[in-house]
Amino acid sequence: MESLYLAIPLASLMGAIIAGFFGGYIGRKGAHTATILGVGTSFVLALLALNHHVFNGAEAYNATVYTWMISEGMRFEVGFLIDNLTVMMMAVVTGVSLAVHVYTIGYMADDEHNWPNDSLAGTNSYQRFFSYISLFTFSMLMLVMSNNFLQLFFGWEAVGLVSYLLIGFWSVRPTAVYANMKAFLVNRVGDFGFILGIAAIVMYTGSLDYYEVFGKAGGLSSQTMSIFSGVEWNVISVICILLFIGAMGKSAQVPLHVWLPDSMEGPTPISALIHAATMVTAGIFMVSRMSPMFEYSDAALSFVMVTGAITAFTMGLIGVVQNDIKRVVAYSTLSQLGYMTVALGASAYSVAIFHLMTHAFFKALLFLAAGSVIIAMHHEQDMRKMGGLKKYLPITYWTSLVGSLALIGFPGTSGFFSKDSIIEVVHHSSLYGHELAYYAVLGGVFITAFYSFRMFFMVFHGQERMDQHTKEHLHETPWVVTGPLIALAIPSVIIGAMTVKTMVFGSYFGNSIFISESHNALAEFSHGFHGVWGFVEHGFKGPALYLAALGVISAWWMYIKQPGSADFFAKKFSWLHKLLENKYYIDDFNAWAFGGGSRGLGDRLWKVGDIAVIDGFFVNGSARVVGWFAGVARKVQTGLLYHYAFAMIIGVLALLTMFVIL
Amino acid sequence: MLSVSLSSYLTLAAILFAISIAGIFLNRKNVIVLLMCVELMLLAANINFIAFSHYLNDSAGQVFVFFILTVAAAEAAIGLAILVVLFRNRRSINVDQLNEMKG
Amino acid sequence: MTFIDFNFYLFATLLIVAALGVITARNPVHSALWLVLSFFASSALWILLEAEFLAIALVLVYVGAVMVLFLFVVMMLDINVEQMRKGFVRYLPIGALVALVLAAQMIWIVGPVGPDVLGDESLQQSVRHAADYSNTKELGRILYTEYVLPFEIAAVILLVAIVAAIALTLRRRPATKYQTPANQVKVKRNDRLRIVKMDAEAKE
Amino acid sequence: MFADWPLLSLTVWVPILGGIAVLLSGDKGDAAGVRRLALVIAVITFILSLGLYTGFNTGTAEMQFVERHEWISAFNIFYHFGIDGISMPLIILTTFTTILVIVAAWEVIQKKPAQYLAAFLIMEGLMVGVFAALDSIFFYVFWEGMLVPMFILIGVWGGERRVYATIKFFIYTFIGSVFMLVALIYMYYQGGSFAILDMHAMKLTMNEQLWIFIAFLMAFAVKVPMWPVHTWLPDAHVEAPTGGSVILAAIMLKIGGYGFLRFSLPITPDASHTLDWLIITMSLIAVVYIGFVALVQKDMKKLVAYSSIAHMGFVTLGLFIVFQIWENPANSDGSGAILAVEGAMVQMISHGFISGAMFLMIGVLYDRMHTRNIQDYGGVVNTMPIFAAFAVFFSMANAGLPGTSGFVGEFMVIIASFHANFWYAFLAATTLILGAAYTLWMVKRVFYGEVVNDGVRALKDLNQREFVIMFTLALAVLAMGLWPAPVVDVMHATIENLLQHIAVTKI
Amino acid sequence: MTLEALNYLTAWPEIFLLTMACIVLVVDVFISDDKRDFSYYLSQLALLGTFAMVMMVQVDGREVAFNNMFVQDALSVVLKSFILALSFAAFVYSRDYLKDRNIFKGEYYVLGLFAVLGMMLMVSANNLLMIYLGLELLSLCLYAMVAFNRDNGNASEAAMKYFVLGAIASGMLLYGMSILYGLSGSLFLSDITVAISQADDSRIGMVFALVFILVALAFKLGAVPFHMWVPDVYQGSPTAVTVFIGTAPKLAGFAMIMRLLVEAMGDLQADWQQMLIILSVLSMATGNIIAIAQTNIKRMLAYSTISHVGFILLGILAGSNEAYAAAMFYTISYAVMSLGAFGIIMLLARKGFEAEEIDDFKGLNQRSPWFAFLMLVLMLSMAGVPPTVGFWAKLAVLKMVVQMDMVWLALVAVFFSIIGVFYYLRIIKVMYFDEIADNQPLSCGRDMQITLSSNALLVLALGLYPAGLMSLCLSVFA
Repeated sequence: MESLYLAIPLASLMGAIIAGFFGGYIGRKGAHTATILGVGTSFVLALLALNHHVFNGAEAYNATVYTWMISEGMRFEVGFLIDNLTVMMMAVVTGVSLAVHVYTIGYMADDEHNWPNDSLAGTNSYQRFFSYISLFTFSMLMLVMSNNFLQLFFGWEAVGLVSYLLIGFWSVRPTAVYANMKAFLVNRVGDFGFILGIAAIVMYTGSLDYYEVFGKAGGLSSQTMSIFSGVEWNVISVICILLFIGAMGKSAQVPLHVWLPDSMEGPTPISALIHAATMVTAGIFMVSRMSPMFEYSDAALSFVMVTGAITAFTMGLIGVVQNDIKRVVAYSTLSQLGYMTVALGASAYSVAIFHLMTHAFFKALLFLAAGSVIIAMHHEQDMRKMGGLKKYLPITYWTSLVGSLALIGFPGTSGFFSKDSIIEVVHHSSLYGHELAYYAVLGGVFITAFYSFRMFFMVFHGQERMDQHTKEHLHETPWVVTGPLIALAIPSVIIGAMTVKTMVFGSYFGNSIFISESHNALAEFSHGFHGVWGFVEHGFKGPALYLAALGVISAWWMYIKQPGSADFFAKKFSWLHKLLENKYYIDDFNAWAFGGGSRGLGDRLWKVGDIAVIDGFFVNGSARVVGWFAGVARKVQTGLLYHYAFAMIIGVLALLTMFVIL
Repeated sequence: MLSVSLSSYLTLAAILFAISIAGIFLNRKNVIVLLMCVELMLLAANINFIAFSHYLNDSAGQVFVFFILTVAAAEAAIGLAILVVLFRNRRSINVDQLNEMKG
Repeated sequence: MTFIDFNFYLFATLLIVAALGVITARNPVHSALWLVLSFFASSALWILLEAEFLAIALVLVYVGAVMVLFLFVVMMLDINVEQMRKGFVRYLPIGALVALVLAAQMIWIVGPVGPDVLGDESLQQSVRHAADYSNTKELGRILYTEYVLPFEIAAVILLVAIVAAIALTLRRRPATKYQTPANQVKVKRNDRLRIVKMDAEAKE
Repeated sequence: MFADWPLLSLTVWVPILGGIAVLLSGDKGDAAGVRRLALVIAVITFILSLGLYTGFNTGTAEMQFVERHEWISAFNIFYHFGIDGISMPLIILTTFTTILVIVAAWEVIQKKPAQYLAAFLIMEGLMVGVFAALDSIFFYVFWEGMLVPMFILIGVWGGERRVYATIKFFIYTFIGSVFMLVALIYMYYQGGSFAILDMHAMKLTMNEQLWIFIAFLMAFAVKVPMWPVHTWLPDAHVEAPTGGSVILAAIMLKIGGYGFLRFSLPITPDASHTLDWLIITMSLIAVVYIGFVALVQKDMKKLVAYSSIAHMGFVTLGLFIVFQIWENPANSDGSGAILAVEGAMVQMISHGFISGAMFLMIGVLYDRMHTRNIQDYGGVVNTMPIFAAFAVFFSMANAGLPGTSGFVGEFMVIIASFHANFWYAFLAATTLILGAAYTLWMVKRVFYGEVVNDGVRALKDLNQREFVIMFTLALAVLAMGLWPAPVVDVMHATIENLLQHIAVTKI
Repeated sequence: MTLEALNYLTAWPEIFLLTMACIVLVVDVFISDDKRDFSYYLSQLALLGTFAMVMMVQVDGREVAFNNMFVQDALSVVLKSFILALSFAAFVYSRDYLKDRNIFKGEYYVLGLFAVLGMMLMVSANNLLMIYLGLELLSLCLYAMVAFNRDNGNASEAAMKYFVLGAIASGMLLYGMSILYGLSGSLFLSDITVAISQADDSRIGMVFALVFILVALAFKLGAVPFHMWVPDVYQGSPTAVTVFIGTAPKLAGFAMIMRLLVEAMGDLQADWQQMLIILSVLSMATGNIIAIAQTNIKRMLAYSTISHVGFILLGILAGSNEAYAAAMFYTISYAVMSLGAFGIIMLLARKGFEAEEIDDFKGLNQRSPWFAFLMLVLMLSMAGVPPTVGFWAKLAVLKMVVQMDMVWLALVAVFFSIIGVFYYLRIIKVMYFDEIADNQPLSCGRDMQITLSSNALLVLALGLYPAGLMSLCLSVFA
């Protein structure tokens, strides 16, 4: 199996290399063939691995690929840890990636229009794009397959890099290049915490290997460290919170969420691949992977849960006022990531992963559907200029509907199972902050339903608000676009029902996830589980379903029945509307405080510190003093004989006085 | 008054030396007077030598003075030659104006 | 006070006065003359110290040759006497102060007060030579034996002085016309005289 | 085949004599021939230096390839070469970089190419000498001698304010080093030998150590450069020709770090211990303060120069944090010290590649546009896509992206500094953000966006020569990032030995 | 007394030189201006011959001659050979210079040869009188040489200043010598040594004498505050004379210090050490600082000389045999460097153009890379940058200072040498970085090119392998 595991990421990497370095030679066809072959291979092999572990019940595989370096007896390695958690992630990553690859063929077909005429950067952009997404797949695989923190960090940053490249793919667009830098920097803030977390792990366990570290995690929970003098912190809490800060960056939790909406500047396949299905889930995955550590720290879990809750609720609210189709989906993603995080906080790692998986399908579906709409609309993304697209884009319409229903948790869809599980689990949690989380996720349900169907109605129903030219050219998108839509629609509906039993309540994750006895929310929830059908039934008893229905109806009322009412409410609650439209002013604050602040500080330090004080005062100043002194001292040399003689006499006198008289 | 001894001569020489020093400093106009002051200074040294020579009963001091006189004569010759050259170039031997080069 | 003491104080005073005259005289010619006086005074003092040869030499060489040279140059160069004293008064205080401090320090060391640097017995007593002692002979003896090398060098120094003085001051002016006696002597009649025969003018 | 050769001498003298040969072949004749000659010499030197690697025994901390001859017996000064795991990688870095620099100058330098190339070759030899010398005065000779070619390089082939910059460079470094000289002499009289290894073994009182340490600090801190004696670096870099900047950043700065390792720590361990707070503070200021300063630079070279200062802050941090690592009560087993020092070393080598690459990149642009102002650029990716790809790669490396060499050292030092104090690691780790911020912001302004002016529009992408340089460096950066073990392995024994040595007080 | 008793053979080189000088003097009178080269060659021959003879002198320890007036020892042999070599080079450099200015006259060489003789006598002096005479012989020649360009006002001004101040200095020297003579009862250095070692009451008198003698020594070397003549003389003299004054006489001055301070007054070391510290620090400070403000390169080099003298004094004041060797090493290497530097100035000068301003060096690298390189080496050497001999000189001296536990003094020294670096760098800057200002091609004879090149390369070669010269210096004091 070892070479098979190795082949999974390398197949993608090969594709990336071929398309990237030789894109010019092999042409578009060659590039997409190569990458799709590569990712396809990865996918197939990942499925084999899935089969091997899940169905054949193989032992977890933990081995080193190569030793990166050894220092101070500590091994820095690259290695794989393959267990049920991993294989599932691998399958999801490669699967979604494969779909996106195929979809990209259509989406990027006329990419040259996105570039200025004479731009050389546009010449092989198609191939480059394929290279990037394959590279991304590779990075993500390295991340999830890692058996140690070093490699985790590698993958962690590598996906950040590729995300940077992809968001800024259309590098001539100022917004895109702003967004990609922002994305990278915000991610770096997260990584900042992450690397400190790793450093703490190294210090307290002397190892980077997961198993070794996990083995010592219990011991760490009794140790304390002092960060601010006098205040003792629990080591494991510090480590977990630091690691989670990394997750906040990648998984876009408040306040490090700001990059995700902007990342929609990238081509849509990217939004689907990275910012819905894979990269953003890295944080979720990581926390799940680290469950043996998080479980020892209630403080960290509370922190996780509260962060998730805030994200889920507040980000959903912003989605309500967005008009850009992709941004709505993006905020929805943020909100859903919040849900997953809440689940993590409630120690329901399996639920989080479960939601991650279902979300991967339906969110990819929604993104691709949005992309399909965008293609059809000739890259128009403003929903206010759409409407009534149902009759032009039937396949997109139906698949979108499926996706939206899954998102809001329509009973029976995959979203339903995962989301309801989260709500239930939070309900059972007893951690500090669980009440807040519970109400946040419940409120989130209504909001989700509202903005999802607001989008749905605005796009597919109601008046046709597009211009004449666009309307004449409207038609369904080609099969490479719709194919993946359909392909994703099916699991969006059924995968939840299929897997909920094993993943959430079963022992699917086995040893890969560890839940402490004291965190029994999931266990309690499991007691009430009586099969899939019972779960659906149970759904009707909870408030969530009704909240969702209410949301859909509100959206219908406001955007179909009474199209003017939205504006009315916007005016009525203008402060709220404004707050939401400005995304709570967080971007503005960041731009002012961090962007402007650091530039201002840098400027001040440079001009005052370097130029004025160090250079001006000390360096040039002392040079000037010496020069001035030289100018003065040379005046002593008057050129007059009697002064010269006088100097000599004074010299004699001084020496006499000093050595003879005194 | 004290009776004359070696230190009387030495004191005299010292006074002479100091006077010549003052002369060098005070004379701001004429280079020739500077040369004369130098002669005075040499005279002071000569007095010392001869006084010591006498009190030591050793002729070496006198020999030294002999050579000093010789050298001083040569020195005067060269000094005056330079003075003449200087005067030809500058039309002046004013010490005050001898400051083309300075700083 | 012995005769010698009296003479010492007399000539010492004279010497100091003359020295002061040198540095204060308004006219360089006067300075030179004051200098001559101081040489005379010290020459007298040297005789008191039984350095007769040098005393004579001082007068002969210095007064006779060097000072004449000085005077010669002073007079050759046309010097504006009016300006001579400028600045003298202004700098007198500081000059006098420095000189006084210097003199005080020097006298403190070598003079009768202060540390006894001449403590050596042998230096306390003036040694008088016998009447037939010839200072000149004695000097001559060691000068040509013991001090032969310095003597040679002194000769070289004088040579250098000659060479230098000539090199610096001797100039051949291209515009000047010289007589060359040798040529003058060599001249034959034919070189200078041409006899031209002319016909007598026709009479009218 | 190299086993019996005096490899170190050859590595020092081949380039120096070669440089003289290049110089003598003159600027009047055939420029192409001169360039070829210089390249051949550089390559031969590189091959010779590879012999140092292949023949190196990683298992020992002893000096290897030792050559010791009487030189100035009156002063007890020896012609004494030898290398260990600290100096060997730096030597290879030097010889490697010189090749690149010579290639980079190929048709760019039209003004007196022979003098230019000769200066580099001579400098190469001198720098190798610095790393290889085991007699402190011998070391000093190389150390100072190195300034001269650099002084000339900046002054002759530099930019507008070259005179100010180069004199500042020279005097700054000179000030630092003369005090070191006095310290060396002092130690000679205490220990009777100028040999560095003898100095290591010498007993010194605390007071002596403090003074010696300060003298060394002045020399090495200027060279590194540490805040607040760093201001010569931006000026020197900005004005230097590309090759000069590359050598300056890639190698000369390392000499400061090397000096700390070779002199300060082992000779004055107790003073290093007592004053480590000072160095650590200065290093952290370098990381944070300079990070901010770099952010606002308008000149690309200045920006990279400042980023070099920040990166070198990691080196000094790593070197001097060991004492606090050992003493941190929370770090009971005292681990992390080796990691810190090795991290510093790795950071030095990696920075050699990356900063070299960054300066070469700027050189590529400068050769075409004759400006280094960021605002004169924009949308370069549209006209130079291949170049832009390299640029983004090296920028990422500069920002410490895992998988590039830039990551390794930073990672090690951050982890190690956590062993000393959380806040050290915290401040050091800000480079993750600041480093990315200033580098990427520059990339954004220079490379991305629409073509902003006709100058950019007329740009031609990399030619073959430039491509080869960039590619080689990229390979090196990547290789070291993906597999740093070969670099780290050679220094284990030496650094462990060093740390054992400095753990023992000398008083 | 017989001739043999004088042991005059020991002084063969001096006798030969004197003879040759007289021959040149006479021959020169009888040749016409266009054959003046003959005097030049004859003078050089004299120097070479003397050099060869000095080399042939077999010194086993110490040999005295002329009734103990004259001593030939290792110190004298080494210093004499360097004095001769330096003078030889100075003569080579000056020929074209003098010709261009129509002062190519035999007197220059005659005076030069006599000056060399004076120096050799100073070096070999074993008696206060000999020191005085040697010094005067040297000084008188130099006074005349400074004024040699008779039509130059600055030259005669410089000569006048030099003369007056020099006369004051020798007056002081004589005063000091007279006291010393009186207190020790003899003019012989060895007797004085004994007298001082036995002095008790009169010790303070000896120190009193020491002050006056030291002033004269300091004057001769140009140590602050007795340095005032140096800049004016260096600037005002024809460069051909500056190069002469700036080199060999330093060695003679060093010898004078060795003879007087070390040999004769070694027991007063505690006193003169303190005095020298003051002079040395003042010299280094004044020299280096004022040099920065100069625009005339000769004047700048004059101040640089003053600062170097500070360093030489550092070596002497350290007061051990090794330290004297270091000081001697410094003096010799300084003389060699300074010889080269003035040589380059003369190389640049031509008819009607003095190349005295620093700006005249602009763009020298473009005009002549080779000579620019040589000047670079010389300037670096003066600045004390390895691998040039200047560095080893500084190192040697600093070592000694540190050895006698005066680290602070070493720090002061290096501090001022940092300031010094600045103005040497300025020359390099002007040569290499500035645009060419004066486009005239450089022209000079092959002999000068070769001598100048080997002069500068010697600085470099000694920098690479100083051991030989160093052990030579050490052997002198061993």
